[in-house]
Amino acid sequence: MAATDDRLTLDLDGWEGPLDLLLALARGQKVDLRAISILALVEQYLGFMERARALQLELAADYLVMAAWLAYLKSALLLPRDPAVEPDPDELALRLQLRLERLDAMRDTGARLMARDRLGRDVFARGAPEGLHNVKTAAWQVGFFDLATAYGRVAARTRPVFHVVADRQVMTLEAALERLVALLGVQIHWQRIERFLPDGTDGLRRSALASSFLAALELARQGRVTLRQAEPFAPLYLKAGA
Amino acid sequence: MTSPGDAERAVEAVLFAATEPMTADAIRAHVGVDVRAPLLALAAHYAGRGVNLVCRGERWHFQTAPDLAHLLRRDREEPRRLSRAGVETLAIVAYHEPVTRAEIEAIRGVAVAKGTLDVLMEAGWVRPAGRREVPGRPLVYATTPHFLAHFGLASRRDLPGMEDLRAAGLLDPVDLALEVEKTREED
Amino acid sequence: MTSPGDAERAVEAVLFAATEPMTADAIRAHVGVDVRAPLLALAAHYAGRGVNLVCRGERWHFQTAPDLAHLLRRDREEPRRLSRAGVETLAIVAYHEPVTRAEIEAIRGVAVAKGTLDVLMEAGWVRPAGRREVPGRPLVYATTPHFLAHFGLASRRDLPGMEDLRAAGLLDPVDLALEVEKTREED
Repeated sequence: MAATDDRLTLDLDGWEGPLDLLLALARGQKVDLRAISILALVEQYLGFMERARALQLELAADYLVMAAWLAYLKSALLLPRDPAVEPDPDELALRLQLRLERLDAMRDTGARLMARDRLGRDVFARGAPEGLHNVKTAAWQVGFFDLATAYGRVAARTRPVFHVVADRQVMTLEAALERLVALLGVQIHWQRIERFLPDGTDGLRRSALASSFLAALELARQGRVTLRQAEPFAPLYLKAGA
Repeated sequence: MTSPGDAERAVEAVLFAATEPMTADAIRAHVGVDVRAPLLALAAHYAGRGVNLVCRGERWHFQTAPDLAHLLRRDREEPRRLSRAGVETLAIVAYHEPVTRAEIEAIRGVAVAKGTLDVLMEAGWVRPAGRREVPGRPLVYATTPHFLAHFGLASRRDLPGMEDLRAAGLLDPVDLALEVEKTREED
Repeated sequence: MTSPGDAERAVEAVLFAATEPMTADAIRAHVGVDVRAPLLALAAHYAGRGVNLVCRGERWHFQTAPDLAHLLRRDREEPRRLSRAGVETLAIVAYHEPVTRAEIEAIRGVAVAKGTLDVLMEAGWVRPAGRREVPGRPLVYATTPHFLAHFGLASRRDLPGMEDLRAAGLLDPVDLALEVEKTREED
């Protein structure tokens, strides 16, 4: 990109946008970018645009926008400084210069990067490595809580929220205890456990028998009732007192 | 350590970068000088090292020292978390076994990817347990003894029942809407 | 020639066999012992040879000595040439990472063509590296370990001119540089 102002080809396809063109022009000044004359650069850019227009080249919009902006910058730089004018034209010029410096730095380092000894071009890795093999076996991790939670989640998701409980009569342990204590108070002799059960359906009687048996065991533990059974599965007798 | 000569370094680099074993002539074509002496010097240099220079059928190449071949392969157990779909499927098999894939899908409410059951079988928690004698004779799945052992269960009866789950708040309907949303995203 | 120790031989074999640069930890996983000392011993052993052991971004690999490039390049295709836009974009990512697309465009003065970053990512030199927590949460880009390996850089600090650029403020955004300039003038 050693083209100078005079020899710049007018092939706009060669430039990656106005900043690229400006940088090429700036390099043409052959000075440190930090010492570059922005005014001269603006002149060059505008001159370049003039010639392009004279040749009736199609100019992309961003080049024209840059041209308009630079024309404005030029007039602002040439006019006596008016502190009321914002933004300060010197600052605009400095900003442009800083941008050029940064692009230039990246272009330069990019070239240096590309010129390094590159793997696969200048230096080479082993052509036929045997390769390393990791044989992985999965140790699956899941805990009991995860499992229970997952089932709860599935159940909650798919089971109906309302469910019908079949009409089933039950006698609770509390009720059985209460009834047993009350009845034992008026019974003096041995009585079969069935005598203590309330009347009702078969279902209720089964539940009552189970509850009453548990209640009897509890009362026996407390010494408030004595149990008697001749042999396994023989009738069970109850009597108040130890 | 004596430093290697130019020819030796060149042969070393060419053989290292070569994608196939090379004849002395082929190496010479790259290096430009006679390579017999450098090849022998290199072979001697590498003789006791982790990599050896060997000649097989007149072609030279580097290879790992035979006694170190075991280092190139490594078995490793990787802890991996079971996916959400995996845990749910496992839970359904555990609670409903023996259960067909279609039944799992019906209970989960979403399709069960083939991979999910594969993973559970690979983990040794689920096994095919015969076929159901209905049209299509679908496979049924059940848990394994290894499943019980892994989760510290004496038997499947130790799985918490619905009441336990409810008591533990695991059936909390408040979460329901959220869960459904998440499941939808996941699938 | 002193004969190498077991650990050195093992590390040598593993790195010769590896298809990718390896971290010390990855090597250790194969070799089973601490590899720092063996790595340094190997690097010293190979320093003057036709093949060198190098460390790029904490990953180690063997590669041919740079001065022998002429012997090896012969029948090899030059890797696809990167466009100027590609080179500049790569440099900007490397020197400024993590960097957004807008920041790349601000430096280059033109929009980043769709293919430019794609090409760099396809080459394995650039990767998306999260998002910047500013409005719009733009993606940021950074270089990869493969970038360091390809360009022979031990770390990003080794990028050509990195220190000079930083000292000159050329890696600072224009706005910041402007402030610095203004302060300088005022002093």
